[in-house]
Amino acid sequence: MNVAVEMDAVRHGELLDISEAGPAPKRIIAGFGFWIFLLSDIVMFSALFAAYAVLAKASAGGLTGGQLFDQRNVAMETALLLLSSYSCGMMSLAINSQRYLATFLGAVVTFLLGAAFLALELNEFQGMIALGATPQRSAFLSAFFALVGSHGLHVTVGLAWLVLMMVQLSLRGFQDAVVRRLHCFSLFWHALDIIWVLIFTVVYLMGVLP
Amino acid sequence: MRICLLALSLTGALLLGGCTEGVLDPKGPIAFAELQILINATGIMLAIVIPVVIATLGVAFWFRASNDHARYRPDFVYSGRLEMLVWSIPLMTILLTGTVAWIGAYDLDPPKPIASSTRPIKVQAISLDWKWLFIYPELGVASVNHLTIPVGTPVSFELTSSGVMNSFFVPQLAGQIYTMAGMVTRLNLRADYAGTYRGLSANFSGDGFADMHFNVDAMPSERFAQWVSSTSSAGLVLDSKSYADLAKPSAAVTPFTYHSVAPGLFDTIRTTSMQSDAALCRSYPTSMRAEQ
Amino acid sequence: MTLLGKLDWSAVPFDQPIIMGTVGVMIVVIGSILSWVTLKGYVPYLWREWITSVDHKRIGVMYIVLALVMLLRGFADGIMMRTQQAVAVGGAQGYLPPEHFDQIFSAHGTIMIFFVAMPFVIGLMNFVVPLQLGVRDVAFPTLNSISFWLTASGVLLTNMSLAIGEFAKTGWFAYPPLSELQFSPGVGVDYYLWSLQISGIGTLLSGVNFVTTILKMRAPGMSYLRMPVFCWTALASNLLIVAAFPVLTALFAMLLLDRYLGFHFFTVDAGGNVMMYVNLFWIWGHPEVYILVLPAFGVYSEVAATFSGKSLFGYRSMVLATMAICVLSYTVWLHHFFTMGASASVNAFFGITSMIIGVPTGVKVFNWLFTMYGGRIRFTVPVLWTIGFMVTFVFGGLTGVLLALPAVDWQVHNSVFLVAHFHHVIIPGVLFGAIAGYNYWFPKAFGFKLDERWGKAAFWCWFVGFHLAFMPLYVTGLMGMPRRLQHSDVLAWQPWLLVAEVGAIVIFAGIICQIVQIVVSIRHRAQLRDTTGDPWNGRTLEWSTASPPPAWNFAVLPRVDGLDAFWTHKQRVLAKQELPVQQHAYRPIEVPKNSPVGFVTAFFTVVTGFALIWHIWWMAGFGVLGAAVTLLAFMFRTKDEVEIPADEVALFDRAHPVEVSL
Amino acid sequence: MTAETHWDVAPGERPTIPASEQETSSGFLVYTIGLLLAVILTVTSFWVANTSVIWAPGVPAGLAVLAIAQMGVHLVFFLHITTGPDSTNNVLALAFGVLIVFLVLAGSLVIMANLNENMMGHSELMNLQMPR
Repeated sequence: MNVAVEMDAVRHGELLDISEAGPAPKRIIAGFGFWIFLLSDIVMFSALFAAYAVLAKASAGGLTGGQLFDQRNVAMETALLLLSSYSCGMMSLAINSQRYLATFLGAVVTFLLGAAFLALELNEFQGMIALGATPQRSAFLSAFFALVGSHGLHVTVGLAWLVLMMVQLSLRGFQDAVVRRLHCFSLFWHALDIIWVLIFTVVYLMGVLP
Repeated sequence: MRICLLALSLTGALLLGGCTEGVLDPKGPIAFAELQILINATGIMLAIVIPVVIATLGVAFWFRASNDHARYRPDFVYSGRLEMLVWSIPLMTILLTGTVAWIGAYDLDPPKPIASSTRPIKVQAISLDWKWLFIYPELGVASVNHLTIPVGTPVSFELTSSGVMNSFFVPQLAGQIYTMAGMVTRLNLRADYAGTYRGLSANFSGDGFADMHFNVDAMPSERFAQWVSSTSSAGLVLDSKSYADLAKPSAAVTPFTYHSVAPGLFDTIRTTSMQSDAALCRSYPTSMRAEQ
Repeated sequence: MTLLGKLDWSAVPFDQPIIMGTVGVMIVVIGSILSWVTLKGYVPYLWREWITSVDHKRIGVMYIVLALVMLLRGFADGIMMRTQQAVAVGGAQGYLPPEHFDQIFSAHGTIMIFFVAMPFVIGLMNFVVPLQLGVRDVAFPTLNSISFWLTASGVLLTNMSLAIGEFAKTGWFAYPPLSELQFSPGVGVDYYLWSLQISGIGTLLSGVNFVTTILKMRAPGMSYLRMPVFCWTALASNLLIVAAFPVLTALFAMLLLDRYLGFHFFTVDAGGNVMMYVNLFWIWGHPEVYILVLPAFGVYSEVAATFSGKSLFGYRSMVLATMAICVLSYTVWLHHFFTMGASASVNAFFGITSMIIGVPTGVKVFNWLFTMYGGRIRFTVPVLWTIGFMVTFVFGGLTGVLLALPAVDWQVHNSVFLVAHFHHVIIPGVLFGAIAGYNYWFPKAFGFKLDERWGKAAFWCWFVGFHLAFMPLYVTGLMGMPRRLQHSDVLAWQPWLLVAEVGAIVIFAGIICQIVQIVVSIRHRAQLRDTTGDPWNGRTLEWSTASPPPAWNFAVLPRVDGLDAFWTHKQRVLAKQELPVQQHAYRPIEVPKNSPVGFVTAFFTVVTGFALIWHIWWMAGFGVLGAAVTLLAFMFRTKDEVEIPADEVALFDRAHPVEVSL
Repeated sequence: MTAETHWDVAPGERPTIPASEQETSSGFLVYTIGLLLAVILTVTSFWVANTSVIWAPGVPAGLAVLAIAQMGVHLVFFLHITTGPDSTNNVLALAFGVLIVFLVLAGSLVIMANLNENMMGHSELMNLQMPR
């Protein structure tokens, strides 16, 4: 004889341990998923860092880091990115309390600072290329442009994303999906700052040590 | 059934090993030690693996659902003692083989010179597309696709590549080592018996790879001295110009020799390969399809 | 001319009868399938129910179909290689010239790893994990669809290389400098790099998706130590995907920069470092082995427990072993290049870490053994594959420990001994597991079982064929035969190679049996029908819903209060000998809405990849723009979910009671 | 499924959930402290790299420590990763990521240094032996 079985349903309102509480709300799932994605992105950067560290001395008779890097420029880039991280934090606070104007202000400041960073970086690249220090010149320069360039690429993507989010925000307001994406954006932006800390330490500061 | 198969292939291997070349028929101390380690480790592992296989088949057979004599014990899902056992058996095995790995890695390290009363003979090996060049820097001769060495004398190799990565391998004498452009790897071996052994590239290097093998002639010292003198008396000269000719891709090259070698050629080859594509300046045959 | 970059009619190998024949057959087969589908009017159905589906079960099934199709392609490559090596001995050159043979072994390795093993295990995880966790879908359903279609794009590009241009002639790991522009000026390496880059991104996203799903979405009450072992292995596997695939992405990006923009990462000149490629490749490559094998271990655990009628022996030990393998697998990669000249201390260190992985693996074998001990084993097809795996895999492990000994590795590295070893672990370890899982979960996916007789025949063919095909390679490997040899002059190898050839033919018989099995099963589906939803007397939650499960998986999320949730629940019902009285209060369920975004993005990705391979820059720009617009449109979509009304849920649920025999 | 069962935060969220007004001011404080600390650490990094006060071989170590400290500051003050029980998963994921990054970097550097050292040609070996 066959008997139908049904699993017990959830009894609502039970206090459970966190690991037994059932599926997490969408906000947490999205944030955590993006967190995992960021970690994978950081692992990708670690491969680029490893390549840079291994090839840092392989300048093949071309210009070396000590000859190319301008610390004042790097300090300015660092300051811009750090401040943009701060303004991004201000923006998240504004989002949490759902203040339109403050959110937009934060976004604009973040965008401008990020764009200024990018401009400085491109200017630096251009100067290097003008000196003949192209990525085709040596393995060291290949690794440098790939590493710093992919950080720059991430910043560019971040800026485009920010613009997109402002469009969505003005069209949709503080909808759940929009807030989730803004939240992921701020995670992304702060993570880029962390990678930059490593870049200026490993590439620009350690790279010029004798 | 599968044990039968394995046993069959193993005995087959051993039978054949008696009469064929290869890892199973070592002719020098390094290859001999490596084979011993292989056999010992296999023995250690088989002592665990065979009982496990028998137990698996036995348990599966006895506890088949149709066997009424087997006791059904659905609650047998944990036993601390057994857990201890299942963790410690592999741990012990690995402890043993791990020690062997450690000692073997040091003792048989390819760059490690072989202790011997005779002075080692130096050979510089260069992998080209798709042939081998062997330079005897102290003797001033060189040969292509053929290696001649004296029996009982350690041979100390320096190896590099003209471009693509290859692997220098004489299974009956010693394990293999990669050859890479711009880099120098080192390998030591000794042949204890006269004979002709097969050498080859083990790492795939392009269309002509299948023909990148060569014979190693291990001969008594007197005959080796004879070979050196006859080689150095006639033949071609190996300098940077004739090297450039040799370096052009070609496959299945018949062995030949050079009676004199430009000094420092090996280092030149190693360093020029690092400089630029222009220095290499090689017309590379692309695939037949790409050419059309 | 410049409008089409490097592409012109000479890219099609009209002069190669073998390739043109294959391409012809492929065109006929694909063409007839497409026209049959169109004529029968199935296109809207396929579009609605499969192509745009974001249902994890549908996506899982599509992954597995993809893997099975590519298994045929990969196997064809394999048997061609075996035949070539068996005949091209002595002076003979065989029937495959080097430039064709080189493509075949590169394609064989690439396809088997990336497009058979990966989609197969990812497909199983897709289908099973949310069901076992007792939830309604994965964390990001649309992303899941994108992942699948990106993998399919990679597959498509690889197969296009057959007809247009060529595939890599560098082996499946494409070591530079051979894979650099200087030595491989053709498009083969570009096909390799772009198809793997695209499918690799798909895999990475799928890894992110599953880690999130398993860590953040489980049925109420399912704490970590109540998760089925398959979910644990899936977690470990996906953590490794997240940790390893970015390295591959970065590595291929570097090689692409070298090839396209003249960078010098791995070139011989200008300071490039070839060894860095080898190093980074295996940082990805070794975890990859465990990405594949861990889910298969999970399948074996489920099968062993279910068909022995017992819980898994030493569950906590198994979990510990799984996670230990997950971390350890990231510390052993140097054993792939003991022969590159690292010093003794480094070689010894990595030799020992490699062996240490043998410990948790050994523990698993013992635990499966003790799971069967005291059980009531039903010898179904999945069990045969499991036992076949256990008795074969231990020998593969044995040769693995041999290869972890640097002193032995120097003698057998790059030889067919190595080839025999990794087939010895990957075929029983991964493929047997995947096929066991396919037989085990098939009734859940389609509501009818697979034919047992043909399944058993397939198993025996595979099992015997595998040993015939690979044991001889150990022998020839020890006789000094290197891998990837287009022809050889050593006559002593030939008898063994002929035996291996026979083995490959027996495996082919096994594949035929599997094709017959599926055809016969579909024809006899009425007799094989399973109406209970629980055909095997299962233990985990996937068996507690109907077969095939509805889009929402569970009408009401199950409440878990222990390991083997469904089994304990059934025991309780049986003990009480009473019919369930509980009536659910059904609620409307929101399920993710279908979305063409995955398919459309993948279409543009293929366009981009193809354009980049052939240097057709305008087309690449068009492809990137298309993909970007698609994703943008998706971002502005207003409605992500559709609501299934409570009535419909209740209706389905009452019509499909899960039953248990008293 | 009710609110109190979920002691779980998404990465980047503030772990505690006080009233929103309070949160803004305390959040502002947290970000500002973070910014200050980051500025101090950055300035120190640049100073360490350029000063002659510090024993030269110790400089890279000093820079590395400062970088790690600054990454910690970013994680705690900007990304709000804390050790609280509510963000266990986030921290564990981060720890796994850090482990992998460490293995990739340290492993590659050790292996590549070892290989390069073993495979230098004659000329470079001689250069090393000659007094500089």
